[in-house]
Amino acid sequence: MSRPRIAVHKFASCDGCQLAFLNAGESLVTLAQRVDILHFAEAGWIDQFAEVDIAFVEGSISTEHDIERIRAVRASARYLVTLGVCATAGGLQALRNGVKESASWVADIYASPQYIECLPESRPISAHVKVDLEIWGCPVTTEQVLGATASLLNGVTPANPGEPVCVECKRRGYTCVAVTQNAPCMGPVTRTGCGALCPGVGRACYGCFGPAELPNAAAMAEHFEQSGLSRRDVARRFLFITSTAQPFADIGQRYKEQDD
Amino acid sequence: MPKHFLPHSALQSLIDVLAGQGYAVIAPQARNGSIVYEEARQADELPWGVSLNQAAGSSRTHQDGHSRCFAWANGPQALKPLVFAPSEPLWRIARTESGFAVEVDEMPKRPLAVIGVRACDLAALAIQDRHFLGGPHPDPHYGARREDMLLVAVNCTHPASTCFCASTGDGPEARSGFDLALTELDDGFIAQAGSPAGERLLAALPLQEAQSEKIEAAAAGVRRAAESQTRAIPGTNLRDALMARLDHGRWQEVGERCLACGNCTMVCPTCFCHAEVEQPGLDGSDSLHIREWDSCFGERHGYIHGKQLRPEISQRYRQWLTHKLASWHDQFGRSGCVGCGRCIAWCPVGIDITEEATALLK
Amino acid sequence: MNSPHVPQTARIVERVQESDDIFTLRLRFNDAAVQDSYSFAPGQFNMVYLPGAGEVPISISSDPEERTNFAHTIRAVGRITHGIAQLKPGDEVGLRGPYGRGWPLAEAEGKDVFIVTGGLGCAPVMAVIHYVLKRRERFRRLIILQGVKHSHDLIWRASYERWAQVPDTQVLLAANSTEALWPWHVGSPIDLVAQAEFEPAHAISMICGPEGMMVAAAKALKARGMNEADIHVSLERNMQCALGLCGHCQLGGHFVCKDGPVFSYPEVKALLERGGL
Amino acid sequence: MTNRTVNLNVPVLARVEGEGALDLSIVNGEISELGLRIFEPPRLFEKFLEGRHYMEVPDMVARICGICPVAYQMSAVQALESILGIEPTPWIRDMRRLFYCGEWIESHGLHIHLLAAPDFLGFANAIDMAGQHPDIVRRGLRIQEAGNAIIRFLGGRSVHPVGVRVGGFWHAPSRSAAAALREELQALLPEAEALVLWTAALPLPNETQDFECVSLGRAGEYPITRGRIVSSRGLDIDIAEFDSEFKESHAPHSTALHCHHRGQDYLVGPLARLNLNLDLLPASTRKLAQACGMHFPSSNIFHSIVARALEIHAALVESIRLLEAYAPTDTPYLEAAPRAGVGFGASEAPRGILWHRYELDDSGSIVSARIVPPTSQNQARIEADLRTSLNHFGLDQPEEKIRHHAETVIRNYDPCISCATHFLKLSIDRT
Ligand SMILES: Cc1cc2nc3c(=O)[nH]c(=O)nc-3n(C[C@H](O)[C@H](O)[C@H](O)COP(=O)(O)OP(=O)(O)OC[C@H]3O[C@@H](n4cnc5c(N)ncnc54)[C@H](O)[C@@H]3O)c2cc1C
Ligand code: SF4
Ligand code: SF4
Ligand code: SF4
Repeated sequence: MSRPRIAVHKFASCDGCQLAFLNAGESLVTLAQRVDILHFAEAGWIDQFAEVDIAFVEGSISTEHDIERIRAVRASARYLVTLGVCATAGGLQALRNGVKESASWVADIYASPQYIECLPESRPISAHVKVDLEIWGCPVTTEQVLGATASLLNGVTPANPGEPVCVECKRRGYTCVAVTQNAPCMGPVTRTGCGALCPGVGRACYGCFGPAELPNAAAMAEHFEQSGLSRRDVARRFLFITSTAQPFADIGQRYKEQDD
Repeated sequence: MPKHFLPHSALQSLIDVLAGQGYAVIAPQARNGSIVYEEARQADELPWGVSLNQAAGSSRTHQDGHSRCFAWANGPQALKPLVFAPSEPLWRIARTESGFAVEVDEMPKRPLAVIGVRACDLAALAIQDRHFLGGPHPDPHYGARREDMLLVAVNCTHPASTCFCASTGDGPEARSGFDLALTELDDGFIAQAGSPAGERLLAALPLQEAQSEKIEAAAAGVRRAAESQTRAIPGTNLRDALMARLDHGRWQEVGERCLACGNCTMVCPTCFCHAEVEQPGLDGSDSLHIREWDSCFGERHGYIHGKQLRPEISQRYRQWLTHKLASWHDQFGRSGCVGCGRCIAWCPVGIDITEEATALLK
Repeated sequence: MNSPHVPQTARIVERVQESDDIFTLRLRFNDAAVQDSYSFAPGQFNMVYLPGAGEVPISISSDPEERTNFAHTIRAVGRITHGIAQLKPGDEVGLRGPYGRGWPLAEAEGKDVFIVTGGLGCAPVMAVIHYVLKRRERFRRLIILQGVKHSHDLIWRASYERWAQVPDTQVLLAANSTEALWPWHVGSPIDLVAQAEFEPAHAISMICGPEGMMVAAAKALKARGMNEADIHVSLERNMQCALGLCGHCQLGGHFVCKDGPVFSYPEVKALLERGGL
Repeated sequence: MTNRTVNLNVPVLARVEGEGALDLSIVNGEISELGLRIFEPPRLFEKFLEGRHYMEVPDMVARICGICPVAYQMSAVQALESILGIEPTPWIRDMRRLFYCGEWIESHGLHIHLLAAPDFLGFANAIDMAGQHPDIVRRGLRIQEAGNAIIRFLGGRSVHPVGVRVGGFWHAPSRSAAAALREELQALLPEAEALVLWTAALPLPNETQDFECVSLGRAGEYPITRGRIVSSRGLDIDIAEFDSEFKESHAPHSTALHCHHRGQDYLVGPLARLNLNLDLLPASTRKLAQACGMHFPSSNIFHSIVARALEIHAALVESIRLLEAYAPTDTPYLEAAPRAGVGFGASEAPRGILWHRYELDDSGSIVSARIVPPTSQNQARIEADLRTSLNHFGLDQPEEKIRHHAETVIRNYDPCISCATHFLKLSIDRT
């Protein structure tokens, strides 16, 4: 069997998810021995549209050119994996979606806005092409990415659990910040993957891994409100890192509108 | 069993004697606004002067400066993680020329002595023992941890508002399953052995004679603890009543409040569900098979290919409650609830099993 | 050392593609002593382990008296079964088992045996069919009723045709949708219960398939006069350990992995008929 | 020869953080047009910060850049705390310095090994380089990982750390975790020394240019988390005065905002820092700087890689010192009531000065935010360097070589396109 070929593509993002590979240390060397890396610009491989078995995609789609490029990436990849919240849900930059004034923002920042090509919304990869596997997280972890890669190299679809952060929080023996501090923890409705990092340092989860499998966002929002958050603050909890992901988007919008 | 008095000042001797017998000593400690069970070497690591207020969805510790170190009910965990590990490897494989080989890690031998075990946790441990060790295929991991465990119980004198062990019949006094039982007074403990190991332990401690007033004061403390409990589970066997109410409207209603976060199952000392997960190594030469705590509120529990048997939160809550309070009787001859109240305190939205059970019986 | 907690390695000695997505693996434990001491009852299952991926519960489909190897018939549906489908003869898998309570074969002796299966529910009863056919004299009539969604899902067609020729044996096949030239019933397999020739009062039934279908079949059999206690069903629940420890397979107070997967209908009727449990 | 017409198109530059391109036109043997083109779609962070609560800022700005999130967090908390009137305790100040050292070690380690070194040794990437120099690459990965471990110690994870808050850190790690980390770093110190000597021995081009170095300084310590803005041409201002000296403009060929100092390009980053703050290096690093045979201050921009290695060493020495003195605290953070005001923050990101300005209203909401990342400050300098160094290199060289040299020059600055929120593409047009 020929060696599996992989590519890592970048769209609008902070580069942090690619670091899951670049920070993998020894495992990066192991990976490179097991597969042929055909495109991974930051690491020095450039062959954008080479046929590959697995294409990892970081970043969201926010220009016309991005749309063309992701289509070409899809066409040349057998299995397409999104890496992280930008690629999976539009990313933090999707906070501009649906904001009326966002068109003028470019002009506010850049003196010559005519040079800036930019769609009105930051959209996930799945808005444009079929995605085979979505790995959530802002950023994804090395364990997630290498675990998924290892499964794919074994010929098996990676398991992609959607259990809430709380379960992992309890496995690790962290003390619940919601119950002991009345902190507005998003853990109950956020999917695990990070290892319950925030409660682990004594703060409320802010939802950077996106919605869990069966999130009761409505009850969560109501609880936040009852425990003292203003409606605006509740809206901001849901409209943050994964603002376009359902049901966070709907609940967030509902609270935002009721606040105005 | 004869009763003795162990002054507070002798608690360090208890730790030292246990350590001298080769035990890692686990004791409650105040940490991050809660009580956790961790290894302790010094008696002053215990939560001296600490009080605990618990209500539905809320738990707060305070330093009140009183002279006791067990003047609180319980933290989110006690014995369960010590015997039923939150996550542990079952086996690993290594690829070979012809296929692969399965290897099992040797269980490290680390006898634990736990100081401060509550009656509810002893009752829960008895259930877990039966589950993990009582069947045709006893669990070697649980078994190895359980084997050399020494338990120093502390009878409860300061129940939380969430406690209801009196109504389940599991507390506040520890009646069996311990090696040593202590009841705390302002200046020390009334101590009583519950096993030969406990007797030997007592013999090695600087004990005083227990005066009858002290014995009575201790007993009164435990009695008051029972009397002061305000919550109660409505009846000790709700099996038939609940199974007859599988269509009760309350399931829907609680399903709208419940976050499906699984906290109640994680902190429940009798919940035993776990899942198995594979962690393949990147170069394909090895793979680790682990098991980890799982919850009936999670997707894996009711999933079979192409189908989620319990797609609604109300169905998952119903699964939990009917297992705990109804089908548990079929499996273990008793209710799965020992009245520790953890699922009430540690539920982020304060859903209360006693309140739900009561409402369901209406 | 044969621990119920840890898989033993076994080698694939033969692989048969039964249909587009169904295949049978014949397997033998690498350790001869394990293979020699390995025995199972029809209706029991193994945990089949694909290294690097995980385990799935799979019924043993071969004849229990075959001692040199045994078989699993598997439909590739999800992550692990798709992975297993890629294995070739000579490859290794891990196996733990056998687990669970099998079919009540002793009870069935001297009775009409009525087998109702839907989809790949036929796998766990295949061992029963082999068992009965080999000891034909101990049983009365054998009725094999098999339903599939589409005619091309039908596997073992030749076997069914052969069994239909055996005396005192009736084969009834149904498909909800079919290609041309399907000689059997078009529609629900339940429709065929009425055509079965058997003596309901002296019969035992073994049913395996989707839960809705099993409930419908049980009702139809009862309507023909069968005693509820003579109806047996094999259930499916998520299983992680197969030892009654992990809790995933609970149905009411039952652990399907150790109390089942075969249950007499009255044991599970109430829970099965309502769903969501 | 001089009339040669060449069209070079490199759509994506390799081994830079983010993606970008270069436009180069050579007419009659002269560079007629040169532009570092950055067209990564702008992510408009400054705008969506508006209206958010100040406590959300560290988690938001971290996401501007996955490679230097710590820098974004540290500049932001500094600015916000100055508005709120929070004066960090010594514990907090020390831990911020430690935290930041982690990012320097990680980012510099990554840049040296995965991005820059392959250029000087003739490899396409670090993995190819590992084929011949496995120990060098593995050492680099270990150093990078040590940086990540420091960030995790305080931040929970190394990309978008969660441990930081306005006012300090969410928690104080345990003494035993500190001791374990210190031991790990101690063991790495000899490797960091060897790394410096190794970079100094690389066949670096000799390309001396005249440029202004700008960095933070005058804080009584090698500048990392704070300081005034100083330069090799005598500048010495408070960070609040940044705007009066430095001007951002929008270059038509890119979405980048270029920054000039009084109309001139200038250099920020490791070489600028080192040139300006040699006497503040830890003694052992200073010795190493002398022993490695380089002369600092240096005006050979290719000495940046050695400066990076020296900064790794310095950051390790600093980290070990801070961890040796480590004791947990009960007050890992300070709190203050929200109040209105304007505040500035500047710190030394691995790539140079990262400047923030925020305005808060009295409820603690952000009214406006401005962020000037190091890459846009270096961009004019990179273009100026390219003009000079490509001329020195020889414009009649084969295309492939010009391209490689241009990329080497660019990579040497370790530009971070994500920070500049831009994209870089190279197309050479020779008519
Ligand atoms: C007692 C018993 C006997 C079975 N016998 C057979 C058989 O002979 N042939 C056959 O093809 N199938 C059989 N199955 C079904 C088979 O176990 C599932 O098809 C298989 O687990 C699907 O795994 P997957 O990873 O491919 O699917 P996915 O949908 O990807 O499932 C993911 C995981 O969920 C769990 N899971 C999913 N479906 C089931 C299920 N039905 N039962 C238990 N766990 C599940 C497994 O852990 C699985 O790995 C049997 C199931 C049970 C309970
Ligand atoms: S801290 Fe948050 S994640 Fe942890 S148990 Fe509490 S609510 Fe869940
Ligand atoms: S925000 Fe939530 S998901 Fe993200 S790191 Fe924190 S705990 Fe994990
Ligand atoms: S009852 Fe409470 S703790 Fe349990 S899953 Fe529901 S919300 Fe979570």
